[in-house]
Amino acid sequence: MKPAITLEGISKSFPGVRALSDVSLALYPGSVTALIGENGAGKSTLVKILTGIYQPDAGVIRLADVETAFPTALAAARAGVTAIHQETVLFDELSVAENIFLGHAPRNRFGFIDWKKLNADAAALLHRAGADFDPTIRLRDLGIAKKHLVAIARALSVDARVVIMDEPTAALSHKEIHELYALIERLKADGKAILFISHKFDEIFRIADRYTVFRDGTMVGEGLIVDVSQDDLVRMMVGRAVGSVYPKKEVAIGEPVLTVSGYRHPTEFEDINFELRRGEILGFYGLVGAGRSEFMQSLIGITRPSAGAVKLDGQVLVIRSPAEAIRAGIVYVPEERGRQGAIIGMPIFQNVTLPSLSHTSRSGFLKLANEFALAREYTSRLDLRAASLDQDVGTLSGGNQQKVVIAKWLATRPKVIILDEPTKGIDIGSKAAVHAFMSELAAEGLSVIMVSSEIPEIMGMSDRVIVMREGRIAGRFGRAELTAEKLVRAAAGIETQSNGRAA
Amino acid sequence: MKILKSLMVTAAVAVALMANAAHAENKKIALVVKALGIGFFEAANKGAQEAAKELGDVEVIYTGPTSTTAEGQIEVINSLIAQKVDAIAVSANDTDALVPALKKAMDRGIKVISWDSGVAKEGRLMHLNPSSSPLIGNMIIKLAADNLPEGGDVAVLSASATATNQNTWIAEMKKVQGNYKGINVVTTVYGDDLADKSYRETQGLIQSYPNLKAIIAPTSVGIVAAAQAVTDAGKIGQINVTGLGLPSEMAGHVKSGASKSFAIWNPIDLGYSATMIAYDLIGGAEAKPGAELKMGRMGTVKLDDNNEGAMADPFVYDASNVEDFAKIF
Amino acid sequence: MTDAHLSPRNIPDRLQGRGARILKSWESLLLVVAIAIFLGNSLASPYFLDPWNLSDATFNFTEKAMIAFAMALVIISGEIDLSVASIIALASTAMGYAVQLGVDTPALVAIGLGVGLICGMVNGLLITGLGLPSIVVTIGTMSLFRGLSFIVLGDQAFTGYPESFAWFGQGYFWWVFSFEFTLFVLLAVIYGVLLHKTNFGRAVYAIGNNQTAALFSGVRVARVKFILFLLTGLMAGLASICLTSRLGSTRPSIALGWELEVVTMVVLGGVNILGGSGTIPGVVLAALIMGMVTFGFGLLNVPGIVMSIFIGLLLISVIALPILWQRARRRLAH
Amino acid sequence: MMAKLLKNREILLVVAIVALVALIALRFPAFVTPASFARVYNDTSILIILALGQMAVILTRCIDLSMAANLALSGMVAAMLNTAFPGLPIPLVILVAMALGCLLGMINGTLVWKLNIPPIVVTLGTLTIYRGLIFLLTDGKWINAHEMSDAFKALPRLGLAGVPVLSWLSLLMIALMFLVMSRTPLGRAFYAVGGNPHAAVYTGIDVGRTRFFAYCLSGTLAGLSGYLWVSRYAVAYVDIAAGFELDIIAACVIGGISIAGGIGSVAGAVLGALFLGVIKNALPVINISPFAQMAISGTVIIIAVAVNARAEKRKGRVILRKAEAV
Repeated sequence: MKPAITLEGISKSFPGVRALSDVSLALYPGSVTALIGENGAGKSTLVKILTGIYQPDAGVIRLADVETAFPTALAAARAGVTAIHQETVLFDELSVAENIFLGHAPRNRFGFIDWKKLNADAAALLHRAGADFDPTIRLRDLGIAKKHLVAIARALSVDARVVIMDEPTAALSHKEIHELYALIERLKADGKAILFISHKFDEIFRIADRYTVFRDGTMVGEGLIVDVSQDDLVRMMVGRAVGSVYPKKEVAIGEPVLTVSGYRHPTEFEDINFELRRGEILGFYGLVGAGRSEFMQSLIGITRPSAGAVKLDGQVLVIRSPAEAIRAGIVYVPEERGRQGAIIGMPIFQNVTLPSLSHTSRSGFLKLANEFALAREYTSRLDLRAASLDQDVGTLSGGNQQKVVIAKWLATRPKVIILDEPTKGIDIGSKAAVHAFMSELAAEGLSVIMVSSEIPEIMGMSDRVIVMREGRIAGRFGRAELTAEKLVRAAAGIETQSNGRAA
Repeated sequence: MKILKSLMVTAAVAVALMANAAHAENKKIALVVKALGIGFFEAANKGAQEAAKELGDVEVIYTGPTSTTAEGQIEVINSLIAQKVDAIAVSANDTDALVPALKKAMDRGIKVISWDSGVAKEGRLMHLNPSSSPLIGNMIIKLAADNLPEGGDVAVLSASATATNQNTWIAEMKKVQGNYKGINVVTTVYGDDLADKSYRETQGLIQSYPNLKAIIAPTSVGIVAAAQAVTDAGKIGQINVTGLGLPSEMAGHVKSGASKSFAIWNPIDLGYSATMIAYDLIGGAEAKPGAELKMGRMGTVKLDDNNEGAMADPFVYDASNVEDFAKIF
Repeated sequence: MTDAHLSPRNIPDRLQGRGARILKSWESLLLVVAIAIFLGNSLASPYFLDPWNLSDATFNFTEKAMIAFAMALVIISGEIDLSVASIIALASTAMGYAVQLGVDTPALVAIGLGVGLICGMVNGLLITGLGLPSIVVTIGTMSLFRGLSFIVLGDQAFTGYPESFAWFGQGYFWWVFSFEFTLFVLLAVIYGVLLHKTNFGRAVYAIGNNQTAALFSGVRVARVKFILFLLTGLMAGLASICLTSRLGSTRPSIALGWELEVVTMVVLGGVNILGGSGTIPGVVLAALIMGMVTFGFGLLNVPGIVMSIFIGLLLISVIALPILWQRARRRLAH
Repeated sequence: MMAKLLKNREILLVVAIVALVALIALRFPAFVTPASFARVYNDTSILIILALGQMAVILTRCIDLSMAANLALSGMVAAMLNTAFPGLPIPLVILVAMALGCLLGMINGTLVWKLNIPPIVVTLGTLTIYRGLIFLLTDGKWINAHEMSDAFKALPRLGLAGVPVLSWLSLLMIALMFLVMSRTPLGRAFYAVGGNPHAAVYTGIDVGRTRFFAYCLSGTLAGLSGYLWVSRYAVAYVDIAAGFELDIIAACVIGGISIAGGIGSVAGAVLGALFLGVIKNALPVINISPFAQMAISGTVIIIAVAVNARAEKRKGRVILRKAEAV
């Protein structure tokens, strides 16, 4: 079989960084190729080269044996290479149809956009993607899952030969992921070549036909999925065998530290009751959009609950802002690192000390020496890799940024730490460091709430698990009785439960 | 460091280009106007230069802000003080706001007079009115009344509400209003000496007062804009625009009939006289009530109790003579 | 992105020494520009190097600079306040009104500062309370505040300020050092310490770089921003006292167009208009540069508008030149 | 139904304008005549044209503070051209003004596109530079009515079917802009670039170049307005339309164009400008002191922002099923 597209000897450098060196890749029609690699391995750079956003420094792109180049994103799209990105890269203010056809709208004979044809074509494409809704409505009125379908319809609109899916399931629920699998099968049947990027091995083994592994900007292995095991792939990715991934220590669980009762919000959650004990790691599992983050954010005063009470160490607390939560000893490490966590543009040490300034300063005046000391203490405990403490956080890799973000909140010496998807989007090495540290914290008597959508992480790290569904608590499980099937049943609701396999 | 070097060079060259050698032995008289570029003041500058030539040892610095603000004039005056000019003759944008700066000038030995638009008494040695205010006040309403034998509604379009001279003239006009039977002054609006604003204000007048017969605009900017607005509204013949204007700017409107007549004093003479008076003061003449100061070919001016003096009577222009004067100013 | 090769557990505090950091900073570039202009002025006009003349020249920028300090903080926090000049007008109008009622100097000062604070509070409430974008809100309050002055004053002026009030704009603290210039120096120090040496200043930077993350980190974003708008209001009130005292009269058109000059001063001082970075020394230097350019050109009787071209070019070129320079260097390196 | 209608910014604005006119009519019925409306529209025409240009720029998350200065410079050059060569056909003069406006817009656009300087800084700088250039060009001298040729002054006033050419021109610009915004890829790119610049890149849209074109458009319209302004008021000098840039932005804000980019419409810009125009024209008529005008437009701007912000406010995710049903 001839490849639909091949990349040969592709190299790309940025000032100070060699992102890709001499990389080759072939994508075959009617086949799904999984692209695997740690963060920073060069996957995103490759996608950007394939879609014409970056130009390679060296190497050739062949489209069905013809050497070609993609000087612009439009050129790549015209050549039939299209991508569905990690974040939905769409336009809230434009209509569904326009989102699908932006950049290549049908024109009438005067060269003006032909709205009638545009809407009709869009409806047809949506139908193909398995979505039948009105293409004239504005995108902002759609939910996240439907937006994703629009993105897929957009990919179909360019009559693609090559479809790139960059972590397409990251924002999807269990049910939607299965719909996506069905769509991928259909695309395969249509003879499209698919490049599938994912961190989730179960997913890769479920739908991919071939694999390519990247490490540090080079290609380290490729072949057919049927020929490899999960361990092989992990070894190729990290360049070494990974032992026990979840270093959970057994810890004596102490007295209740945090008690939440009757928490409710008009639209986001209700009936949230639980208690958290000293030294405990409490997992919060649920599908994306189950209301876990929303609840956690109300706990630290970002949004206000309409009813409910919190007791910390037996004292009733009223928390109106994160500042008050931090003072009380409850900290929240948010899910969106770039938007809510790290302050890009400020040095590492200032990021770390921001919530603890009242401790490092004297009567409102900064004490830089204290700040450096505090920052050094916590960044070294988390094994941060950086050139200096006054380096801009934005120059660090995702995993190291996450370490800075966690260090920031730990430096406040909290009683309760809430970690929202603490390992999302970071490489395996950093993941292990975060997990080890979490376990160490619990052993020191800190109480941890860990919000996660990854079943292995939940099962590997939690002493107890609370499952949320549609804003309510849908199940509680102790470590002993925990199974993946129970989690999925509770998270998905019994009636929509499939075969109990973890997604 | 290359950028820095080039920046430095650029700055130095730019500054050096602006420099021109000043003759230290000459007397420096600064003619500060409300804003640069206004035809009336350009004409006054002509007169000042004429006076300088006549006197021989005088250098006239013609300057002013680019828009009619008091703050701009203060900056200009501060830099004139720093240059140690011998005299400042100013047409003020604001009666009061310039006083502190001008006082400082006088403290440093600079002779300060105001002309055209005056400053408060404590901020100057004397003030030269282009003409006596009562005469002007009477003149502008007379121009309107002469063309309205049966009387009717008349509106005033002034410059900025803060302009001293305008307010004085309008006040004087209202004093003698009773002498003109049937003339009914309905309102005063302000065009800020901006052509577009004056135009819009005139439009508002035409709208609000359907029986309006005449618009009095004692400002050279306002009278042109008002005439234009009247022309555009198709009201030529119904509304007569009059007041104070420059022949060169008004010739077309007189021809079209939008303005039957208007008045002005000669701005060239005004600039000439102000320069001459300043020179006289530098020479040691004292400005006090009753004193007579020399104005070269314009004769002398006698100061009243407020240390003010008037130059000459305004002169009326109409279709018979406007073309001839349009060539001059 | 390749930070993995760096050795762990031994991260130095800083990579560059203090000297290198200062040398590479925006402020040193500005300092060179300032010195160049100073030298250029001295060469171009014999009147420039005169203590009294230089002292007079400071009035060109001191009032604007007072506001610029507070404005710098607002802009670093990612907001902007375009209503400052109108606050000057309204505060001046209020003081003028009070003078007509026979109020004495200390009360006038209190009124000026109070009106400034109230205006700042209105801005702050609209922006932090209702969550509206500051650029539009302050375009609105810009018209509103000055509009109120126009309603009160119309074509009138308030004059007759007491003799003692004149000291703020015309008095000298010591020798050639005017009250205004002394205040400018004092405020430069206060704002420098506030921005660079306190927790509050750190919070301002954090908000400007990433408002959401700052909120999550326990920074009281709304409160800090509210205080910043109060401060600009207060500074505008202070500038109003100085300017009113210097002019000895109040018109509704007082300080017209100053908002853009203040913003220019701040941006020229190296403050990122998008928020997140900038320093007070930079703003001080920018104020001196603008003051010297105005004065130097004035001495040569160059009209003010020509100097504004110069400032406009300076504004764009000081930002554009480093970018072009870097590009040229990169091209040469290839 | 009513609630949905009220959510629509443009309809809300129409309602507000009608209410305003009704209020004025109570005190001055003569304001509500076709002739009076035509006059108000004609008087607002230039503001409308400028607001259309500003809209394009604001849609792409930029701002053009130099529009009024551009207008003044282009207008001055048109006037100088006319005085120097009175025989030059007026359409040619207009073309020169528009070309110059476009060139000045291109300078803004290039600085924003190629050097990545924040738009507010660029246009703050060029605002003073462009105005300064007029001074350098003219030494601050005015060009007055009598120096301009009659044809130069007559064009905007010329009646066509009882409506002045000025009004016709603004109607033409509205129609053209409507076509550009809704029926051309460029118009849609303005929305995309402002709505989500990051995503626009993936769509194959060059963000910088789109912004550049937005500035060209605003510059060209400013150039056209320059001629119209100068010929209508029959005067050209350094300070014409000084401070008008804020009126233009105010018109856009009132018209519901989001300063954060990506949201707004031609109808909004036109209605926003008309709203200001009605206020400006009505105040002298209903005998409210013209001094109150500034305070009123300030208040209107603040109200408009508050109303628009409410409409734009993102609601939190609806997670609870029972809440979704409500």
